[in-house]
Amino acid sequence: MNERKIGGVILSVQNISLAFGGVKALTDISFDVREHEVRAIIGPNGAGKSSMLNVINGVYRAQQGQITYRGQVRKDMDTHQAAEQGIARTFQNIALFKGMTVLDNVMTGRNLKMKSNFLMQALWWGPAQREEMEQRRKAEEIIDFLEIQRIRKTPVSRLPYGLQKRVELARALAAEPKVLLLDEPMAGMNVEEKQDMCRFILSVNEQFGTTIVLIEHDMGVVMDISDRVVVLDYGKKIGDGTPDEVRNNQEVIDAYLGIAH
Amino acid sequence: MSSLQVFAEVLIAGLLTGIMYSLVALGFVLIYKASSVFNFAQGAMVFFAALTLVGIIELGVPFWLALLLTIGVMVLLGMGIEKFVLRPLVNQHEITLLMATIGLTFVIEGLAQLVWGTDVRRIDLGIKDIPIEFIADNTGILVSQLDLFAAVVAGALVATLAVLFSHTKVGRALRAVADDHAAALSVGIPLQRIWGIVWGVAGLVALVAGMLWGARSGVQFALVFVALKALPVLIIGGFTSVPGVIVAGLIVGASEKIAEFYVGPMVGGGIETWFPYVLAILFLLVRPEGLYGEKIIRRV
Amino acid sequence: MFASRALKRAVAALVIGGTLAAGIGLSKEVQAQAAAAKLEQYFGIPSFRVGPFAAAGTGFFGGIIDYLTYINMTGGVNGVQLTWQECETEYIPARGIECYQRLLKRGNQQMHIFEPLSTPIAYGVLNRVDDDRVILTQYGYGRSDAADGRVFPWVFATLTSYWSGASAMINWIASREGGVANLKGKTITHLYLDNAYGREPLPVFRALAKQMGFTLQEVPVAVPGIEQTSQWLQIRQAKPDWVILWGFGAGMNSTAITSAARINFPRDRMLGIWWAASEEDMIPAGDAAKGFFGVANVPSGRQFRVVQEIEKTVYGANRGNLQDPKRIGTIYWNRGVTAAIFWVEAMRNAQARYGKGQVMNGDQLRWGFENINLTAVRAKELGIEGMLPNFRLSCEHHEGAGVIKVMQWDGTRWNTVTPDWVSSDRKMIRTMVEESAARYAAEQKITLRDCSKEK
Amino acid sequence: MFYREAGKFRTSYAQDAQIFPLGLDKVMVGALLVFAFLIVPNIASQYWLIALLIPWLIFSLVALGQNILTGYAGQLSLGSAGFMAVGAFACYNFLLRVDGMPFLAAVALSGVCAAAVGIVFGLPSLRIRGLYLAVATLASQFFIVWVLDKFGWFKNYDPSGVITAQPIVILGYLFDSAAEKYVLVAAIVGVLALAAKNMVRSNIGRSWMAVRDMDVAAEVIGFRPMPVKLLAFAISSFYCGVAGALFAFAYLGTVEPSAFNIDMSFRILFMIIIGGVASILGSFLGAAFILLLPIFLSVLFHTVFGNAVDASMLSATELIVFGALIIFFLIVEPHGLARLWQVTKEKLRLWPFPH
Repeated sequence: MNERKIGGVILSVQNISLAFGGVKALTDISFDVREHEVRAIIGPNGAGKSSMLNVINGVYRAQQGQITYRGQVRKDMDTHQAAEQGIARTFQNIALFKGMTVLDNVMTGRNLKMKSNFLMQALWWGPAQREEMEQRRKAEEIIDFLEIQRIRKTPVSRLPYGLQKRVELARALAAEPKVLLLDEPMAGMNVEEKQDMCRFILSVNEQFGTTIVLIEHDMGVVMDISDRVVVLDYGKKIGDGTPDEVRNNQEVIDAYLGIAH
Repeated sequence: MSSLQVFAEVLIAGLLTGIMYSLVALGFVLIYKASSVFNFAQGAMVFFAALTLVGIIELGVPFWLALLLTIGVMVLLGMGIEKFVLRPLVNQHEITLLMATIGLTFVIEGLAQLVWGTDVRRIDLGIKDIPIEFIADNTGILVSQLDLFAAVVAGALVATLAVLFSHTKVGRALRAVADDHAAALSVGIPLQRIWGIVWGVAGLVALVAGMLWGARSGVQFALVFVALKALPVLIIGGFTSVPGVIVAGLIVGASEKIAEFYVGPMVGGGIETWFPYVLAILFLLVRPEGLYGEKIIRRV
Repeated sequence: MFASRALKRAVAALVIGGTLAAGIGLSKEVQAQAAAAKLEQYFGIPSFRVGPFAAAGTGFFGGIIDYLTYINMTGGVNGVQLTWQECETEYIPARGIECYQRLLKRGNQQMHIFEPLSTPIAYGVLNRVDDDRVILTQYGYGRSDAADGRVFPWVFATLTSYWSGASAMINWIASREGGVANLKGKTITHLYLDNAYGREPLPVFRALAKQMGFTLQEVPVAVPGIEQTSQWLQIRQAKPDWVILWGFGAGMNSTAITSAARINFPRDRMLGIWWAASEEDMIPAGDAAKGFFGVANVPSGRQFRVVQEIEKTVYGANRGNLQDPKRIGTIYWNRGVTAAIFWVEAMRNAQARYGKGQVMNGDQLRWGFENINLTAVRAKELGIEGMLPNFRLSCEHHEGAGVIKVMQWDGTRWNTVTPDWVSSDRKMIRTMVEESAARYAAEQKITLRDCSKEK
Repeated sequence: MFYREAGKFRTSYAQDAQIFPLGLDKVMVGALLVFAFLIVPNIASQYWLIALLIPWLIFSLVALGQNILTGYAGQLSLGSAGFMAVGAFACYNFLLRVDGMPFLAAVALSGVCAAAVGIVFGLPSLRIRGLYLAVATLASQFFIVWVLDKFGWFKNYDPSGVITAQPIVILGYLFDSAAEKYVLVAAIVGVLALAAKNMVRSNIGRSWMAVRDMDVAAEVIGFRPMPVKLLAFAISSFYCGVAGALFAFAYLGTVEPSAFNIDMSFRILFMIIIGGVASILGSFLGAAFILLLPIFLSVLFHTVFGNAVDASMLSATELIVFGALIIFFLIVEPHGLARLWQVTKEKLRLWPFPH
């Protein structure tokens, strides 16, 4: 495997504030993500972690602040732009396409690479067919990589939780993202599943050099695999730095031990 | 007649008609609220109820007794439907349940015509469908006795239902069921008994609607079409809200009459068919969940 | 659990398979039986006995079947027995066409006359009857311009067509007002079901309004017409002298009458087309219907000899088709009886020319139809005096007398108020018919039938 | 025993993506085509062609359209009959007003017209979901029929307010007999069914299903809900439009706008639910069930009880049995007839060794 080196800042959020009605989800959050690194966002429940990801790829629109992605400064992201610019993600509670097979789910990850129009597809026209097969090959690479060949043709709704999580990862990877947002990829998994998932995340990061931003509860995992960690609590940033720095940060300790604010 | 009087008359007529729509829509709401089934057969139930009532009366049974008997029949029908059609389909997709009620429509329509034949009958509630002199003399506006009566009945019905649902054990249980089936079950609410009751009540509502519509335009197959009139009311009012249905009925009734009366003649008339639906669309674009429907919050 | 599901599936498969197999198989078998039969004239009867118009269907087709039975019980047509097959259309075009095709052949027997009592279904078969050589009788409905036998050789309007009806209605109203002159300045409302049927008479009404100088208010009612509040508010504003009700189905018609009562519009200022003038249309409206005028192409009542004989012979022998014998002599039933009378009459004519006691084919029956000549004498023989007007059909003229009677509802029954038939403006209507038919022929590239070559 | 995947290895993704992977399937499909296009037209009676096969094919086509929209793209719609009406009247007017307009071109164009109308009435779907959308789409149903009914131009000012389909002529050949019309309809339906199959196994099909199953995720992965939904409406309406044109030209002949009534729209929806949502085959099975079963019931009942039982009671009983059968099948297989078929096929692959 190629020796990965952390590059410059690829994504940074500045003074992001987000509120639903009166409820403040995020207040004045700023942090950056460097190319090729594994960046973790941690924090107690309701700290606003998922909201943060949703702001990054445009599912939510922040009221204040700005997002700089690959040098481009934006008031807020547009979901589709995000996808086109190479931001992919998985969801906290699995958001697979239940009615479709594993293969089709992964294939959807390739949709932005498909150029043929619906008429050509309807006629199964040469180019359209060749394109379909081309993308199918790419999809199969990912499937092999994540070791889910066996279940290729299975409808995802029939899969166990752990596998579904993996399929969702596959779908995200199929888009060949620059930045991969993982929302609690290991939630509700047993130890073996977690180990597999860690392995996959790391090798994605190493082999494809994909920048990874992940939310995780399991401190052990976070500290093991991430290069830098942001800590959120009640929608505010209370810590940012290497795992060790964060581990020794008093505020963080308080937050996790639940000292009253 | 001054243009103001004319408008008042159109408006009142519209509002009163609207109540008649609400009455039909009410049946849909009860069932949808409890079991999230869109009961396509509601129209057929209205037809069946009215036909059964007059049928029994024709056998020489006094009105009140016939009424009681019919109530019994409708409640049984409702509970029977729940037991034999919907229970085996519990937890199926919404659209499957819808289809089941469509099958039901054929069965009920067939049954009604098999048992009572296809002769057109009339039902006499003792209230004439003619203007009330008092109002006519003083305001020059014509208001039908029957319409007023219907409005009162509908109002009373809704009020009673509201009270029942808010102050009785069954009612609380129903609201729990409406909120979350699983949760309701987990706290030991007899889901299926509740559904049975709701279908029974829906049958009752169908009977009332059938009587009032029947008194207006005869007891006959065309009664199944009144269901169509209830649909725009439903989407505006929201499939799950009893008060919503009443308000929406008023909105639809009034607006469609005003539209037909003032705009219709300019475009060749007959716009009543689609106007309520267009209105509903415009309305939904502003409030996708309807007037009183629960707000849909979609998180990821 | 799974086993049981599988089992259920198997059952399901069986059920449907069985239905289909049995369906086909049995129909074949029965056809075979029928084929064996001798000297029978076969008729197809596409009835509708369920759905919104069931009341009309049961009455009308009941009448047809009762008359056919009556003929059979009285020796048939020169010894030829009549036989028939029924088929439920539910008034749905697709079902109607299926019935047409199903009834077309039974064993070696052919259907030569088709009477669906439904404009949509008639349209559905209009383009087929030429090839199948089937007579489409359109008994009081359908395309008015089909009266031109040169363009529509296989379509008849043996009763008054809509256009003639419309013209006759205005004539009657004029007579009530004391002469056409008095129509000037009057307002007549055309309250119609908002579809092709309701719009059919508009050309006539508009022409007459221009010609006679009355104002025509056109008020459409949305299908199915069980809600007419706003329409009647409009009528109340216009204060018309007459309201012509052009509705179909007891739902719309009774609603129109009750709605009239709601605004105190006098019912004896309303005149309903024959589809809005049956007992079934009045009953639901109760007292509100008292005084309502209705057009009859065939009047109601049991006073006609043929009706009494059917009651005696057929129902006496308990072979009647009506579930409720009380409906004998009602509008729809009487209309059905007369419809069948024309079938039989055409058969007699055809047999007279092509061979007594023979089974007639389509062309022969059509000749029979085109040579129907209902004289006073003939009417007396048939026991239908006053039930049908005197008229004759021909190759060019496929429409009946184009006359109507007017009845008034007294709360329980219809009473004819015009002892004589009210006539329509034949010349004007015929011109319109021929214009319209010509346009149709041009559009469809139909070469006109040359009637001078036939006799 | 013979219906096996075992031993048939696929060496390319193209092979794997075939519609009929198994050799036996191919043979059967081939046989089916021969049967449908060579044998049926020659042996089938007028009755079978005109009364059963042609309407069945046409409604299968509409059901396909409905299934694309409702089954695959998840947009519950009740406007299909309306779009059929657009197709029928468009086709009539193209042939009437454009000299030398080829029939097939007219049919295609009428599909395009329907598609355009479909897009307009699809707009609410961008904001409205589920039953609410279904009821909202009724607006299109009523509005379209109203417009066609109201303005004489669409009917070339026919006094009876109907259109009469012009004769079908393709390359100078007149499609007049039932058999000819059947072949024409079957060909068009066949082609469009294949096209539908291709679409649902391509990216566009996945985009529909993605939006249906989890629209937010679909957006995040790069699908744009708006074009995806509107395209579904357009294509679905195109199918309805073409079917409408065939309905008028190859089946009814003379049509009034109100022939495309709400009842028809409902029946079309019934077809895909009973046949199988999101299934091409299901569209055909469903059409057969809703359209043909009542006919078979009535044939059956009339032949069994004939004149013994009062006809009115017979008709009513047919209704009851039909409704009961619908319920019965839903209870047995809530996912429609197509699933029944699929299950039997899977069984067949294992047969005779179920485990």
